[in-house]
Amino acid sequence: MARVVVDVMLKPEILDPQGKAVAQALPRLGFDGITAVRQGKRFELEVDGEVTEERLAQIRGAAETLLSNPVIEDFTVRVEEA
Amino acid sequence: MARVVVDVMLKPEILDPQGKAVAQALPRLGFDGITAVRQGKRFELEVDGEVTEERLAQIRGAAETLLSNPVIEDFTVRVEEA
Amino acid sequence: MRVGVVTFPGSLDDVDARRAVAVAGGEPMRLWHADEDLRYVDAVVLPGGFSYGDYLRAGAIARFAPVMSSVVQAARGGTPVLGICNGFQVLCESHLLPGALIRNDHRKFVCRDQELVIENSTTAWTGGYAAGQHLVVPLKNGEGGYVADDVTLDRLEGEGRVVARYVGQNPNGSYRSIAGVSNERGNVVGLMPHPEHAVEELTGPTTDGLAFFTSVLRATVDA
Amino acid sequence: MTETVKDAEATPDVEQPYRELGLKDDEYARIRDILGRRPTSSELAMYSVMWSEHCSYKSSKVHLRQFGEKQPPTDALLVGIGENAGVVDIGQGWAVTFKIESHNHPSYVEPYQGAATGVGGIVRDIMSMGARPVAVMDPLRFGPADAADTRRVLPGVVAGIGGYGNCLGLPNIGGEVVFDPSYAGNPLVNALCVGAVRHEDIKLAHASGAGNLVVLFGASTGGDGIGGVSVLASETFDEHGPAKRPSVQVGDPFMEKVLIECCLELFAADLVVGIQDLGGAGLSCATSELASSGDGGMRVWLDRVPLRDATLRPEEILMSESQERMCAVVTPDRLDAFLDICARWDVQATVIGEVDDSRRLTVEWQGTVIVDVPPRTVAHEGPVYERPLARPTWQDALQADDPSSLPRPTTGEELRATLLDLVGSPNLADKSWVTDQYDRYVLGNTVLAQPDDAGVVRVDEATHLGVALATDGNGRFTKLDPYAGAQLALSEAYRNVAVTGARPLAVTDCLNFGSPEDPAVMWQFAEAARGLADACLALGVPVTGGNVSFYNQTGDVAINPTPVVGVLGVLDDVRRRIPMGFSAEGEVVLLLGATREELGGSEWAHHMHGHLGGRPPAVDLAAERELATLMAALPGVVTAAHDVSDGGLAMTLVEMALRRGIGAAVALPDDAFVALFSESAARAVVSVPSDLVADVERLASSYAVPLTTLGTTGGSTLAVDGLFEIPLDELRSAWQGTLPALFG
Ligand SMILES: Nc1ncnc2c1ncn2[C@@H]1O[C@H](COP(=O)(O)OP(=O)(O)O)[C@@H](O)[C@H]1O
Ligand SMILES: [Mg+2]
Repeated sequence: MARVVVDVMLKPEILDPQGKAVAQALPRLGFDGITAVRQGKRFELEVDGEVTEERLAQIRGAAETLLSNPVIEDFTVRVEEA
Repeated sequence: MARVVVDVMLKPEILDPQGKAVAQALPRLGFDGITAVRQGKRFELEVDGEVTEERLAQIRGAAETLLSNPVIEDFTVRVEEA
Repeated sequence: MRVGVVTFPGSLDDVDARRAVAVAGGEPMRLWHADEDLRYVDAVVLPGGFSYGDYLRAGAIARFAPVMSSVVQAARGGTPVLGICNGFQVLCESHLLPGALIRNDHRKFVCRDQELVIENSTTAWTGGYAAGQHLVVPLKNGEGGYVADDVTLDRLEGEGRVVARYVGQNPNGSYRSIAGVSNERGNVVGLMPHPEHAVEELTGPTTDGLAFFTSVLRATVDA
Repeated sequence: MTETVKDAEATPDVEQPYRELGLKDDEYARIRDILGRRPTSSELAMYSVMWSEHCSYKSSKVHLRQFGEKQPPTDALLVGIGENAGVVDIGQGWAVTFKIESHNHPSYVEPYQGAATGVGGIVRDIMSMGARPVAVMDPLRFGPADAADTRRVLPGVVAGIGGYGNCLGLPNIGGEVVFDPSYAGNPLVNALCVGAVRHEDIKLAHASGAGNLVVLFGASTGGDGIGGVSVLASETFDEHGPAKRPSVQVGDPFMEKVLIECCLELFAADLVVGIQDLGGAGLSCATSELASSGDGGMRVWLDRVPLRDATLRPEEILMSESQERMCAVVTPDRLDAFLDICARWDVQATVIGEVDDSRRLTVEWQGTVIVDVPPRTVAHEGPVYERPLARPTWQDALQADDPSSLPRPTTGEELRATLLDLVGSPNLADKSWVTDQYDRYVLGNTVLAQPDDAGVVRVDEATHLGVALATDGNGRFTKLDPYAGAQLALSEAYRNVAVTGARPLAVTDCLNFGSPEDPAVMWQFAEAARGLADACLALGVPVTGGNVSFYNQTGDVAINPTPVVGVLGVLDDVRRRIPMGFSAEGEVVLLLGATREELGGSEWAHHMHGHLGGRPPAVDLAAERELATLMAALPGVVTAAHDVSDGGLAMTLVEMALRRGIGAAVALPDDAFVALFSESAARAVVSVPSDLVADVERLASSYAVPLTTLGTTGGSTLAVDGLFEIPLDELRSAWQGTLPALFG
């Protein structure tokens, strides 16, 4: 069993209302010094058996078609140590 | 400028409808070998200046009170290399 | 009888909640999120909507509004507080009520006329109903799945703090079909469905929701 | 370096990328002519977006003029075509403003955000009239229900409309969901908003009074959607999908909700002289239109515009279509009060310019002048084309191919099976899968919404004054006969409003067509516009505004021409509205109107035979008008009324019975098939307590409306005498099962 993590974030040029809401709330709660916040999605995929290159390529395919929307989002895929 | 990443995931015992939906969709799209999926949130915080221990403690505080709901979620905080 | 209705940025059903209070015979008062002043109200409604867009988690940001510190204090002192939908989410985030509300299990927003059963008719907001009474009121939410750990759920059931339950198909994946819960004292109630949309024959599916508002008027008179 | 007017004067021969920006050679020459020099890059950006088809209506203008020329005599119109939205007097000092717009192409590229920002845009249009938005509607059209791309597009569009509209707190009170192969690769996402305003509070987009300030408020300006709407809307998709995937606008409904409340407080405190929303063409449009409609000129300091992305160039700032922004003209002595209200709502507001009497629009950037133009030439004096028209070569053959030779069900068993099949067909099936994702209760004034014929909202709680709205369109009818098809769309929307007991008052329309450069499409457009204008005159309902969407096609194949028509009516007392469902047993069921054998373009021919040919049902505007007049006399007499349209009488009866689970037994004239499935216009079914039947008969004959007694309500089946009987449960599961099975 291994875990693959896919992080999906809005492209930098795309408006991120969620991150904006958090960024505006932080100073109100007394948390200063944070200049910007982006909010994205994190997927944890449990993989049966070994994470081969082939499997990773498959997961990249899934990240591109299902987990992210390439029109507005970028993603990264990485294997996480158990 | 440094970046701190806060990952927030639903606790394992809480139903994750979004993760479940992804897990069910994957095989339909021909992606096999993934046994479970959890979907959470990823926050990227841009920090002004250096990430001191104090600042990190502050961010942990924000993660605990604002960015996550401890009743249903766990979080991790880490500094990301630029 | 003055019932305060809080408006957060993004509150939507505040107008309806005020109307429901008026239809029930009470005096609705506007409360503003940025004021700590509760204007000597006898009860508080946190209305439905999408406070701060609900972008982070429903209710997560509203919980920190200045008005909420006064609401929490008043609630602890026994003032009746009803959180409807987004208001329920705010109450959970504020830890006035246990548990949390998550994304509907089918991942879609749902708006429908929902059948409920009132399980506890002794709270400040349900005194006008009979235990076991069935109602139909609108339900509309995207994050309405009530969740809590088993210990909490068992305790809620054991203490009679499940105020209302969904009848028939569970509309949002709420654990044990829970539609509403109360605090121990019964003055704070959180409810996912919208009784304020069922107070007029003309605009609601029924008038079954009215008794929530008449109940609290009676409860505060009796108190 | 940013190009200044001086630079442009000094370098007259620089090659400019006007073609890439969509300008034709002669259009570019005209700009040079207007300015007496070549444009700066910022001027070129402004002219190119403002002269695009989307913003300038250059191909449609000559046809749209008819809506004004043939406008019926009316005293209901307070503000007519040309403003952000028309305003209609509904009495008692109240007015309503309503408008429909398309967001077709963006919704194909990114269904959720495309549809969401479509709702956001039309809501801001309504706000810019000074009105409080009170409801939205969403006429939608998709490719075949079972096509893979429809499964991609439809759920996203629906979630986007719900996600944005629900978050704004605007009840969704109606719309349409239509499937047809012609929309594969080019869905139609139209959105309508209606707002209410007191007469004295109506606002206009005029910048007047030299020295007044121009305030930009709402969201920051970003790089998303630059050229989005305007360039996209003029783009044709080929069969491989969008030709390019331009950056998509992401909506922030929370920002818009706060902006609505903020605007309403500004209006209430009387702090704005003029106001304009920012939609397609962003600041280029807002500044040039405000200045052009005002009595002077305007000076803009573009570098004061708050940016989300500091790297944006002035050309981009002028073209950005970032959402959730408004522009107001404010007198200097009211500025502080204006800014205070914005601060209370946490809305960023910045003075970006001032009104002057120069009759020019000048834009400055870091102390230099980068735009210096006569504003009218940008906003109102764009190119106008008389595009060539040609009746398609296939039109005659299409009309000749009528459905008379299609095999028809004859026995009771066959008719029963046909009915069940149609009830579950995607176009006629229950739309709850869609409408359950929309909040129809918020604001507490919704009197009727889905599945009723029209949405009805209460405008004034004290007097029970309210409005009814319906939208309709039929691309198949319009393909068979564009003139008649547009009239049938109007007839149906008008009838849907009338059957609630409301008095139809005014019209908005969204004309969805293929490429205006195709003479066949242009002919369809011209015919439809002429048909609509003629019918509005005949029915006495003026067009108050609308929208044209061209280039709806995949490759060379245009969509079915689809004029979508919205009709607004008034109910002096919404408590007297007539709902659509049978509400009591033992009532008499009557059919109003005449049935002919009219199956061309029908749902039966489409669903059962995949056939499109022949002629659409005959238009009978006099009969529509008489039916509406009769309906207005029926509140308090009939207990239910439902119009007859798609799927014919059969579908009307099924919907009336399923609404509250009260069945009916009816007897039909000789040709039961025609009686059940013909789609003749100007018809409705009503249900009447038996002691009031004579009243209805008397009224019907006085208005010359044909009346047929069909049977009585009651029981748990729909029974057609001597032919078949279907349990309501069976009808219900056929009706409800289809969309969930397709979309989950
Ligand atoms: N996309 C939609 N959004 C909101 N309501 C819709 C939508 N599609 C259909 N409806 C509603 O469902 C009902 C049935 O639609 P339809 O059969 O098209 O009505 P009609 O034939 O009377 O025009 C109507 O109340 C209509 O407003
Ligand atoms: Mg209808």
